[in-house]
Amino acid sequence: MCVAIPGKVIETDGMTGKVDFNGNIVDIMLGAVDAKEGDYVLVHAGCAIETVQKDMAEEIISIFAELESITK
Amino acid sequence: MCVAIPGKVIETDGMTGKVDFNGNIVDIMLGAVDAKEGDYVLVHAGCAIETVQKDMAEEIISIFAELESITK
Amino acid sequence: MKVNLAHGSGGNATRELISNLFKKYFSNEFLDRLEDSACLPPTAYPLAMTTDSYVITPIVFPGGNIGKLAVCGTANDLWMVGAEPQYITAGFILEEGLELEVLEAAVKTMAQTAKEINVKIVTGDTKVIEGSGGLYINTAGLGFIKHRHQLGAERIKAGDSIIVSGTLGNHQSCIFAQRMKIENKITSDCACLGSMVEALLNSGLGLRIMRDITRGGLGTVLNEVAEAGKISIQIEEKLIPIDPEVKGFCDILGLDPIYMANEGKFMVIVDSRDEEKALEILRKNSLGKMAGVIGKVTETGNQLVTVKTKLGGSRIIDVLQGEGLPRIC
Amino acid sequence: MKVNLAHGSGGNATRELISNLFKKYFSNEFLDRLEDSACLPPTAYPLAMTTDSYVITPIVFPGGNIGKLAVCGTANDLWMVGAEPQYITAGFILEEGLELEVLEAAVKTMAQTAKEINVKIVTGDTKVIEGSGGLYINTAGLGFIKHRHQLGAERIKAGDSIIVSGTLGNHQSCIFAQRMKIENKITSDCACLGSMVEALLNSGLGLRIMRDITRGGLGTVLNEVAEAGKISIQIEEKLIPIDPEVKGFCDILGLDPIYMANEGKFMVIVDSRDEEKALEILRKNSLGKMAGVIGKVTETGNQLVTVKTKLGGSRIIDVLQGEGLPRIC
Amino acid sequence: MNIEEIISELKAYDQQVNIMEVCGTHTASIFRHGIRSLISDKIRLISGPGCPVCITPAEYIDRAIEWSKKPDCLLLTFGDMMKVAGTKQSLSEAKGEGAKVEIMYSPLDVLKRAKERPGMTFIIAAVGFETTVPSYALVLQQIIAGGLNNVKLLTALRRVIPALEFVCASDTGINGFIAPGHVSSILGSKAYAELAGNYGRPFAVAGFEGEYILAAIYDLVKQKEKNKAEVHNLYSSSVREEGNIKALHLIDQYFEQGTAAWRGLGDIPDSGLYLRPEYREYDAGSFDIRDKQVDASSPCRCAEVIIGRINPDECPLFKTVCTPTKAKGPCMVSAEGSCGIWYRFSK
Amino acid sequence: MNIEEIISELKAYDQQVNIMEVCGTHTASIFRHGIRSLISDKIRLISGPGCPVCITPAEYIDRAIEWSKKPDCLLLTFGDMMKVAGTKQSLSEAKGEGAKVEIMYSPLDVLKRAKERPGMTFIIAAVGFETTVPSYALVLQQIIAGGLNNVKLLTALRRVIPALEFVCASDTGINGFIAPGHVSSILGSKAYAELAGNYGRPFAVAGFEGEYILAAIYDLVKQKEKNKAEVHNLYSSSVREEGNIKALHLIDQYFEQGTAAWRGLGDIPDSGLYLRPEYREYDAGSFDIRDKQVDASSPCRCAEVIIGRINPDECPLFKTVCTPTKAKGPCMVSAEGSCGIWYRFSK
Ligand code: SF4
Ligand code: SF4
Ligand SMILES: [Mg+2]
Ligand SMILES: [Mg+2]
Ligand SMILES: [Mg+2]
Ligand SMILES: [Mg+2]
Ligand SMILES: [Mg+2]
Ligand SMILES: [Mg+2]
Ligand SMILES: [Mg+2]
Ligand SMILES: [Mg+2]
Ligand SMILES: [Mg+2]
Ligand SMILES: [Mg+2]
Repeated sequence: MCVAIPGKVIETDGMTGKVDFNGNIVDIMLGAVDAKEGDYVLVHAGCAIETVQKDMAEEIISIFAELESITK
Repeated sequence: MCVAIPGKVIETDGMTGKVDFNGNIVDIMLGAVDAKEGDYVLVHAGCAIETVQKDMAEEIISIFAELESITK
Repeated sequence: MKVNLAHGSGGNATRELISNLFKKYFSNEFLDRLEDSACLPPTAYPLAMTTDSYVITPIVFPGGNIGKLAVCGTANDLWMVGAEPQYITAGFILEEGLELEVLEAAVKTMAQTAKEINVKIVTGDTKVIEGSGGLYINTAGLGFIKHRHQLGAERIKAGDSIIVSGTLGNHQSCIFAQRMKIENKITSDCACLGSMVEALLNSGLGLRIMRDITRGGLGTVLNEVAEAGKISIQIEEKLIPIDPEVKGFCDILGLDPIYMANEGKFMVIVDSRDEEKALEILRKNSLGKMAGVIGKVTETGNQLVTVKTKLGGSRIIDVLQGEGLPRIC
Repeated sequence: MKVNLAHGSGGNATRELISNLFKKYFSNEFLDRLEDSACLPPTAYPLAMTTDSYVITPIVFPGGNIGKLAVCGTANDLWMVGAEPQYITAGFILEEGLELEVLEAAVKTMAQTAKEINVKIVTGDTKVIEGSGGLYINTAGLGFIKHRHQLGAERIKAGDSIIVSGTLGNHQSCIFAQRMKIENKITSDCACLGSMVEALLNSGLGLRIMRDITRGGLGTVLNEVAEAGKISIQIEEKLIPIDPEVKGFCDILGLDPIYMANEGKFMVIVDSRDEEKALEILRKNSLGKMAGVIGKVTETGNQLVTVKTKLGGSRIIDVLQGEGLPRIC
Repeated sequence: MNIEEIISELKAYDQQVNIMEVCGTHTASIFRHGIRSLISDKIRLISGPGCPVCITPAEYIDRAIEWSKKPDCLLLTFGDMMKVAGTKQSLSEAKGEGAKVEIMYSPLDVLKRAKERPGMTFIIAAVGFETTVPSYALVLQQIIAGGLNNVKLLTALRRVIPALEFVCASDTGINGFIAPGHVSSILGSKAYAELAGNYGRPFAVAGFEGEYILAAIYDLVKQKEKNKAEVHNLYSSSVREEGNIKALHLIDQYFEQGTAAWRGLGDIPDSGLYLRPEYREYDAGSFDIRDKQVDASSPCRCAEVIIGRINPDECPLFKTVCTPTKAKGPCMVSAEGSCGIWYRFSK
Repeated sequence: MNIEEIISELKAYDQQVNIMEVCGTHTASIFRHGIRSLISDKIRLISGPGCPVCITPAEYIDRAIEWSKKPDCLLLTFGDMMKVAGTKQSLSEAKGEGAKVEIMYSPLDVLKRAKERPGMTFIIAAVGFETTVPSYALVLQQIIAGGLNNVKLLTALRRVIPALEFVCASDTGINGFIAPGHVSSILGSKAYAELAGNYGRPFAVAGFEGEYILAAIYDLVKQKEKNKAEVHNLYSSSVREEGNIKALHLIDQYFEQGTAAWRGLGDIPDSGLYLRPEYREYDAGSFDIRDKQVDASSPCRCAEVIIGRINPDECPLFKTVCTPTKAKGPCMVSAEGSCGIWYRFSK
């Protein structure tokens, strides 16, 4: 099961760091992404697998807006 | 603590055997004594340390009888 | 000092434990006689009896410890049937190597909690087993049923309102976070529900049934109630009270708050006409600030529990399957 | 099939366990409602409450199993204060890996034993912990006190007779022999003492106090009684009933029958004028064939328990020190 | 468009469409959000081979158990693997007999422990798709950096694309795929382009919220209507076209492709990832694990469930004899397995 | 004479006599049978160095703990050793921290287990006097015969005669000795002849029933009266003059004498038994164990108790701060230790 919500990097030395999920702070491997403090990351099995480029709530709104054009 | 009562050898192969203490049968090392089935043995820490030569109750009676002469 | 097998021998070490610990903290006129059984005065009320064993790891956690759980949990089960908790028995199973200080802290909390709710711990037992410092406590409770006539699954009707007394999932999130060393500020909701329950029972409102929402979570409790009352239930996902931090915790581990254990929450079914008054009573209590109506009894006969999701979809909620343990991958 | 953590989740697996096992065997009108607490009718009698946890290894032994112990032991504690056992709660702590068949056998025996003594198991709880197949059972008992006026440490007088209901040490010898794989024919004395106790209570004899002789053995019980009654006691070694096989077992391991645990023996102090009648009542019962007077209350105040040895010497008997475990070297 | 419009259009939809969601988390999300109740019965959602536990061969479990029973060896595994049957027993059963098996929450856990207990060999049960592989690569990196010689990986790592190709080639009537969310973060949305083209099937990359899934369904339905077979990335917040280059590089640095067995499906070429020769000393014997059926006579239809030929409720054992507490197949055991998810979320 | 006459004579006795019973089982028997209540207060019974646990140095416990904490090592011990303090902790405390310590009932137990678990090294905590040594010799014989290379002995084996000589030389006012019962079965009653002659002290060899002990006391009192210093064997049913030749031979075959440390007493020459050079591979490091005091500032007077200079109740800690559940010294820990026996049998 993947962690659906992104977490915020609050501490990092490049390889590992602390990631905050709504107040839950977890030690995470950060070696597979280029994330600095303040960035949001997707996490899977204790490892950040991607930095999140934009807010998901916004993205959902924009997808709906675009769906007509995408599927045309 | 030593086992104060002697047990009766009910099975032996010379090295180990079964010894019966009033109906309690225990596996015992018999390699330090020359005991055959039917013999009584003193047991300490799972090992027979001596064959018992005569009945202890009788012995007690005879000690008392002899005490006067021994201590003379 | 650590617990060893002698503490469970029944001899001197056990007696020392009893007098230095159990008698010291639990002391009351019944326990102090230290007879084979506690001898208690007669009562005219019907009786309620319950038992639970507490095996929680860690023994001490944010918001409480095993001792608090052991008293609250058993008292809560008595309150749920409209009984007033009176007496509790305490059975301790100690693993060799348990620090006596840890035991003492638990015992002290049990005594305090019992005092707060005016319950007496009247008899106990201690056993020691091999192991590595664990502590298990069983409590059995005896209550006097003063309000039984108001409660019963058979009283539930279609249209009745389902109320929960507060946010869900706090206890289990707190415990898992401790075990998995995830930092957060979630504390267990471990609490005695008596003040809320008694206020409801004394209110004259149309109450139907109460259940504390412990292991198995809301989903399991609702299914049990649906079965017992031969009714169906529909709740709304967005009405379920949940702390954002708990929500975040559940998201990390793929846990569903609907199945998570609580130790200070209950659900009550009330006549829908009384739901506002019931909420008012609950919210007046510091433990019930987040109380809310989460759904309705929809029909009788079917025994189905469904939830309307945030997107407006509908899904069936069964009892918890499996262990309710987190998986990560 | 083996127990796993899901069986303790509170969800589906727990419910299956409850309906396939606990409800199946324990079924009665109170338990079957499966509410948070069992709701029981009122009574006019004073109440007695007790609890014990059972952690015995092996779970099954010659003469019984943990389930028989769990019912007898708790019922015996109720009888000892002159109460009639009525209701029992059952808290199961299961270690992962426990064979469900082993649990079922224990539950079945609990149900049978409870039925034999007319007691109802009215509520229960199941928890699962990590481990290697262990089983721990807590029972709490509720009894109605019908004979309390006859009993009490304050009633003991100098000259009263000390009676034990049968041979000592059988239970512990049996269990240790099993653990240490010593072959013998010793069976546990595990039994419910109700028939003997009720016969005594109904006899009109001058009873003083009863205690079941469990962990800690006779030595510990006599010291407790001496303390509670502020009396001294002298017993005679040669009067203590003991099976030759048990004697042999104790000799092997350097154990003292005076400190050994029993599960179906009690001591009762009676007016010396009634000792013969009391013995007659006990011996009429199949469990009391070997009952005997073992000594006297000698004086009040001193609280010393002494034994006259076979050689005519005298030694003081304190409560059990340490673990009561065998050593061999 | 807004969500209400999409839902009402999907609800009213009257053409037959079969959509496969590849990822177990998508399957769970579909149930949790009640997506099926929001769309037409004509739109059939089929769960694909998205659970790494379900597709791990029984022989892999056997080998893990072997390690866990060796003196001074301890096996670390994600929780889901515990109850999955090997050819003789599960890890959970082995543990009951004294085997040293512990559940890990993150492969990172092992590092501290391995340092503390140099006399103990730690075996990581390394299962997963491309999403999980970077974790193992990073752990290996740290194992090597820390000079630890008491950690090994027993791998059953699988690539998603060959599995999807297997499904496409099996022609089970799938009209479009909801591409897995996090796997796509690693691989990039481009990874599906060739499949889309070769087999004429559209792909929509989606996140896990219900809205993403509805959007993806809508997208796929529309693409089908228009006979399109494009890859649409609806999750660009987290999925780049080119994927996570750094993660891909990490995978490539430590692992290489090879034939691998999928439980019930047998060998699929290039579908496995194995430690490269230069890191073989860290391998715990992962290379020759084939798929012999646990019990050929078992009527478990996991293989058909995994490739989407049937839904779990079409298996005759589903809910009757096969339940999460008494699972007959791995799909019922795992929290991500289709059968388990279907069981938990339906009654 | 009969027992009543002996008791009445001993009860009425009005001369001061100090008798040491060397064996812990005799000490226990004296209490259990209430012997002191049957004899005159003038006859003082003093407990000697008869408990193998009490005289084992703290450093031995340390070494046993070291083994029990090594990976794949398991220490087997008689129950009494568990609570005895090493310089830092007891075996029981170590076990609480995860050390692998198990209680054995017979050294024989080890053979089956060692065969079943070849990857585990079993260390036998081999303590005891000459009575126990034949057991270890026989176990070793079988270890060698069975080709087991995963069993070792950590020995703290002691000879009784040098200890008695130490007591005699310390001149603590002992007028006669009740010789240990089972040790005498091994050594033979002749073993005490030299001591009796050299130090002018009588010995009576006795069994464990109360009657034997009364007889021995009577014998020693009478010998003292008559200024005799003979060895009288009152236990000829079980003790031969020459001892158990077969057992003595066994001991001699595997063990040799050497200096050994006695807790609280320090080194006594020739008082230890060690594995012979040809069997050293089975030794777990027993040779250089000296006696550093656990805590020099401790007011524990075990050493004086052991040599009979004081009775346990003359130690200021006895029963106040030193109890079996919170023992300050080894004599209180062991079931055979004088302090423990005095505690349990008196109030
Ligand atoms: S329901 Fe069970 S048996 Fe059927 S396919 Fe799923 S896992 Fe296999
Ligand atoms: S009483 Fe305790 S402190 Fe004193 S000598 Fe005995 S063991 Fe040592
Ligand atoms: Mg009792
Ligand atoms: Mg309960
Ligand atoms: Mg409860
Ligand atoms: Mg008890
Ligand atoms: Mg444990
Ligand atoms: Mg409840
Ligand atoms: Mg009790
Ligand atoms: Mg009891
Ligand atoms: Mg419960
Ligand atoms: Mg255990």
